[in-house]
Amino acid sequence: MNALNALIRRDLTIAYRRWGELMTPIMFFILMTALFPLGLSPHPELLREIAPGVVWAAALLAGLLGQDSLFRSDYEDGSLEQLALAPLPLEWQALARTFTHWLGAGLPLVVLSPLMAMLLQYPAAAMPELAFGLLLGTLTLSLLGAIGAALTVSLKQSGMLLLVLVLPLAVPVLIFGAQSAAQAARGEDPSGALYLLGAMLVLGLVLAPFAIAGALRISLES
Amino acid sequence: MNALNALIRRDLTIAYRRWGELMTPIMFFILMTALFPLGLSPHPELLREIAPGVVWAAALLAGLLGQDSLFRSDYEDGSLEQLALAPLPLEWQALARTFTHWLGAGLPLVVLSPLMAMLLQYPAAAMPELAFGLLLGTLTLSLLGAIGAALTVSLKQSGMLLLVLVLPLAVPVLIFGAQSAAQAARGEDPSGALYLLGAMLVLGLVLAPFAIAGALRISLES
Amino acid sequence: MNISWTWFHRLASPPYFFRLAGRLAPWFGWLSLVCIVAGLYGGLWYAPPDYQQGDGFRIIYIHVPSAYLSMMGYTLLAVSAGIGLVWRMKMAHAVAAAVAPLGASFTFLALVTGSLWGKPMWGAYWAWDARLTSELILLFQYFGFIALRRAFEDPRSGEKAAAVLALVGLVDVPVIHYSVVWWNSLHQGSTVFVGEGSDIATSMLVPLLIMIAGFTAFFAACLLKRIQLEVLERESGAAWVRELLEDA
Amino acid sequence: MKSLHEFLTMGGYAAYVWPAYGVAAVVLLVNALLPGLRLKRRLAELKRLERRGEHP
Amino acid sequence: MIPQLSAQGLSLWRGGRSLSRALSFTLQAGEALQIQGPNGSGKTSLLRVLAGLGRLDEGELRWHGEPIHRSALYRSALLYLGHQNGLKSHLSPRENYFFYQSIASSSSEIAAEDALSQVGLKDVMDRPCGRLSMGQKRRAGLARLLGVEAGLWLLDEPLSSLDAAGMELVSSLLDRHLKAGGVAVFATHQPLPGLGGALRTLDLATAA
Amino acid sequence: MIPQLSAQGLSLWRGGRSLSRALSFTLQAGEALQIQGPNGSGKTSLLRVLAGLGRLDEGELRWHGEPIHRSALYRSALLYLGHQNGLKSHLSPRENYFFYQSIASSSSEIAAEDALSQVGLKDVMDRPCGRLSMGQKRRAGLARLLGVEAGLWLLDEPLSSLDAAGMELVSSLLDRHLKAGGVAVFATHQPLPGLGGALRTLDLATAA
Ligand code: HEM
Ligand SMILES: Nc1ncnc2c1ncn2[C@@H]1O[C@H](COP(=O)(O)OP(=O)(O)OP(=O)(O)O)[C@@H](O)[C@H]1O
Ligand SMILES: Nc1ncnc2c1ncn2[C@@H]1O[C@H](COP(=O)(O)OP(=O)(O)OP(=O)(O)O)[C@@H](O)[C@H]1O
Ligand SMILES: [Mg+2]
Ligand SMILES: [Mg+2]
Repeated sequence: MNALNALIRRDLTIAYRRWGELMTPIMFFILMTALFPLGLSPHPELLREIAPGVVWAAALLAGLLGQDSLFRSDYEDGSLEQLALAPLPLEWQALARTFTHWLGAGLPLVVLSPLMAMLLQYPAAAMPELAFGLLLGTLTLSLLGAIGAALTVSLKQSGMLLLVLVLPLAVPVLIFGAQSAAQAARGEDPSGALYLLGAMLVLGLVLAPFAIAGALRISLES
Repeated sequence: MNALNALIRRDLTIAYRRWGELMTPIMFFILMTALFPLGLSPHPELLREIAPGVVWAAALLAGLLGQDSLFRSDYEDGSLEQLALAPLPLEWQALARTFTHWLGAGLPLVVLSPLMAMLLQYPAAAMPELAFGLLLGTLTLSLLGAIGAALTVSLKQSGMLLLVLVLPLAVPVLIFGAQSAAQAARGEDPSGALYLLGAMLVLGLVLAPFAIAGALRISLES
Repeated sequence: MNISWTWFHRLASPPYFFRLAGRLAPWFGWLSLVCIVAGLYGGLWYAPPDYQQGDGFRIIYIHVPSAYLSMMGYTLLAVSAGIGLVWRMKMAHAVAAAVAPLGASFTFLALVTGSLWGKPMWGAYWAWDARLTSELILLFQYFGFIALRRAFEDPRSGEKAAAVLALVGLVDVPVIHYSVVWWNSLHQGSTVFVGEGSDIATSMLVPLLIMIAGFTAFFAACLLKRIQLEVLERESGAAWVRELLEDA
Repeated sequence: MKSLHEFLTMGGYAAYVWPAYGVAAVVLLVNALLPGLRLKRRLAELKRLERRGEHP
Repeated sequence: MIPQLSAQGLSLWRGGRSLSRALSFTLQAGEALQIQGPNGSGKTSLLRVLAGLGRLDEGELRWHGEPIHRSALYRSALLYLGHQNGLKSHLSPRENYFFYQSIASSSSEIAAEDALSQVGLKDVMDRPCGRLSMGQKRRAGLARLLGVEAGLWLLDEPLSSLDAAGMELVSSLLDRHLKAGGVAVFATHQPLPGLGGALRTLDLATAA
Repeated sequence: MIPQLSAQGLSLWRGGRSLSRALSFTLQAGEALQIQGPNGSGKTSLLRVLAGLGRLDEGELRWHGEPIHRSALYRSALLYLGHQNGLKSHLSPRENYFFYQSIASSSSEIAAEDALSQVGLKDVMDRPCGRLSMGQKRRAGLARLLGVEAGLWLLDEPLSSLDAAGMELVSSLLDRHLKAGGVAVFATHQPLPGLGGALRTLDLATAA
């Protein structure tokens, strides 16, 4: 586990050194939410209607944004082959690093959702459900994004094809996520959609590490 | 001009060889616009109302997503310094390459927009205005994105800092773009907003090349 | 003409600028103190309540000065950064670096006071109104400038890159100012400085003008101090700094 | 001449006016004090280095 | 006795062309194998196969008699230094050294300061690797040879962009490693100055 | 007569440290300057400054008596080959060669086939550069020396990861260039085999 800690600490240090990484998700998220109201002529009730969609679009972006830099730089500077040779199984590494990336890109959305609720007139009463849904959803999206990143890291056409196949997997997450948020906003019970989100997360946690590790090995063999 | 042709042809060839990367922003655009009808099963008139904002926000983000890779690979494999030493002025190169990138990342969105707008119940009568507005807007956005890419190329930073730098500048484009689309949808005359979009594009065409070239020189010096 | 040029060059020399700033700062400081105290008295006590907004309008005496400074600040930042870029003037970069945090704080102030004002007037703390949004954007432009400067390992490259960004971002300032004209905005348009005299009572106007003067003086005082700091950071190790230390 | 009570309650707007002025006071104070302090500290630090004969 | 590393009839195909046909060699403790051959003759490919990174088309590799495929034992006995150094450009040489020590299966006792001053990076120890010079980066990569304990070294052009002193350093490190009973396979274009001991060479140009 | 390239009191600062103080040299037609020095002594930085890419803190550079700053004339007379080869990994050596010929101010008559077979890439001419071996990439980069006509060559470790034949090639190319009245500044750690002519050396270790 010492090795796992070292890996996580390394990624966090690098994220911190690239100064922007810390500030950007927050600014990005506010700007992102600002975009939609700017586009429309915003009456509060309209905003409240689209708020779920907006938040979840932002979640998708944050999940996928910067994901390709997740393994790309390691591939290019040769750290990836070193990590592949390390005794620590690649599956564990994949899980740990996806989580570290999520800490920087996904978690801020969850933490900031109250602020966003205020900006978009989203009913404060439904906040907990929204945040919880985001917690589940962003994690799943990060795992999916990591698979895509691992596939594209060596820029092989096969990987590209597969990436195009992976992206649509995000759709169900978006649908159910936005649905749960909308239901909560209308005062209905969102637990159904939330259960589905949770199921997808569990599925992702079980399967994604193997997919990621396998994809990385393929990329290295090229 | 022979040199300029060669440059454009080179970029197009590379883009074609790694077409998978081209797919990503398009996929994102489709996902994001499709999400709204799917995510919040709303009434048509609501959709019609938010359609302009959604399409424009999606186009904006999708356009900027791929931008940070515009000069990145050239910087890392050393082509950028060679290009900076070439007799062809860096300003011209910047303009040409931004345009080539737009062909891959912006144009498809313009072509796709009517389809996506249709999903959002956007009145078919107003499609030409929408597409034309997007044509002007995406070009301006590509120029802005190129400035951001040139500024951050030496930073090994994920696309996020780029977005945070560029989105504020992109907001006016978004506002007028969505305004024009909304006016067109309401059957009003959008020419005012469209003129402003055109003016911004001209401004961008005149000033951005210098900003990009300057930023690239600075990045090479660092 | 050449007189002004020599003056320009003297300004460009760090030691001269350092001493000048040190001498000027206190004056601006005291001036701002006097003006702000007077303005507070005039605004909070002397001026009568507004006929429709009641006492709520008194926020204007901090809102407008800070809002106007937020824009002036960015203009100053962009212009000095541009000078530093074109004429390779170290001092200009120092000025830009010094303005950024200051301007950001006043932008923040304009946003907070504005939204505190908005609740009673419009019934909401925040609305996605053109001016409000563009002011928010301005705050992010300040952040972007600072973030980009720090992102570079080599500070010299960082300040150049940030200068390019600042120049490009200058377009937002007119957008903010004319936003109330271009869009049908919640926010009221130019009420203070309209062409033929202003349309608000002098008893309200005079304190506002005093407050604007006070805030500006305050801005100048802080700016000079921050510039001194920046210069010291850059020039530490230079001969004149040693002399300075001997004297002090 | 209005009463102190009116002044404090701001005709019912106290909940908005006073916080606004409070925030303003904080921002101004921070801006006024911070640079001076940093300047002093930096000068002192440089002095120390100077005494030790190191030239940063 | 069984050799430490033994290769039987290795064949590699890359890009539809055969790189090496039916290579065989064995290495006993303290022996080193230098792979020679012109550019593009397959040195890197072969080393990557030995490291378990590349695709082996035919043949068999054994470590202490055990097949190496997916063998954790082999991975933990192995240190591979490729054309790339595997340094994070945002981390300092010291931090990179620490990291590789802490993920290694068995790390040496040597502290970062000592290791890095041994490889001549004493005064850039805490500068981000991205700003180091080419040779300094290489040296930072070589520091791993001190920080990690491994029985088998696989070095791909360890001398690239090193100055004379750097080359001396590498060969002395190799010498020490072999004296301690280690095994090494490496590819260089320049001869390693004064590397005595049991050095054997494999020339891919003739072997292919 | 005025020298082709003249440097007066060049001083470079990088990362707060002084790399070279008050360097001066002049090069006449047909002369080559070899920059020597240990790793991290500032060879690359100096070459980048000569190419107009790096920041020159003090001093003056003149080409045929004209200051080089932002001079299009100088840029068009210049060929710079850095640590990186400037190859697009998705394009083949042939395509990269074509590209650099077509953006050069004056390109030679040599066709891609001839140039690439001269540098020994005859049978990988149409393979994406990303798939080439380290040395093959370097050779593809060196092909530009044949494709572009430039009076001044700036080469940063042209020999890196080249085999013996490759080193021969580089020195013969340099020799030809100098014989034809060209000027060259280059940095290597290995001596260039049999490069006669007017070769002068500048040692940064002593100069600094
Ligand atoms: C978050 C909310 C607000 C923001 C961000 C904001 C921003 C600004 C800005 C940037 C200016 C300067 C415009 C210029 O100098 O061109 C301004 C001026 C002004 N604001 Fe606001 N404001 C807000 C809310 C309000 C509210 C609620 C009121 C009153 C109902 C108000 C009244 C004024 C007035 C009277 C001026 C001076 C107009 C002039 O003469 O130019 N503001 N505000
Ligand atoms: N941008 C930079 N910021 C800080 N330090 C730098 C920068 N660029 C170079 N240096 C430092 O300057 C020194 C010289 O670097 P340079 O690459 O010129 O050396 P070199 O002679 O080329 O070494 P090598 O033989 O290894 O290529 C190194 O110590 C390096 O750390
Ligand atoms: N993934 C690949 N696809 C196609 N061809 C490849 C691939 N990898 C290597 N090759 C080819 O295999 C040959 C050997 O490559 P390798 O890198 O092993 O050579 P090398 O001996 O290391 O050369 P150098 O001395 O230049 O490093 C080269 O001709 C290269 O083009
Ligand atoms: Mg090799
Ligand atoms: Mg070098």
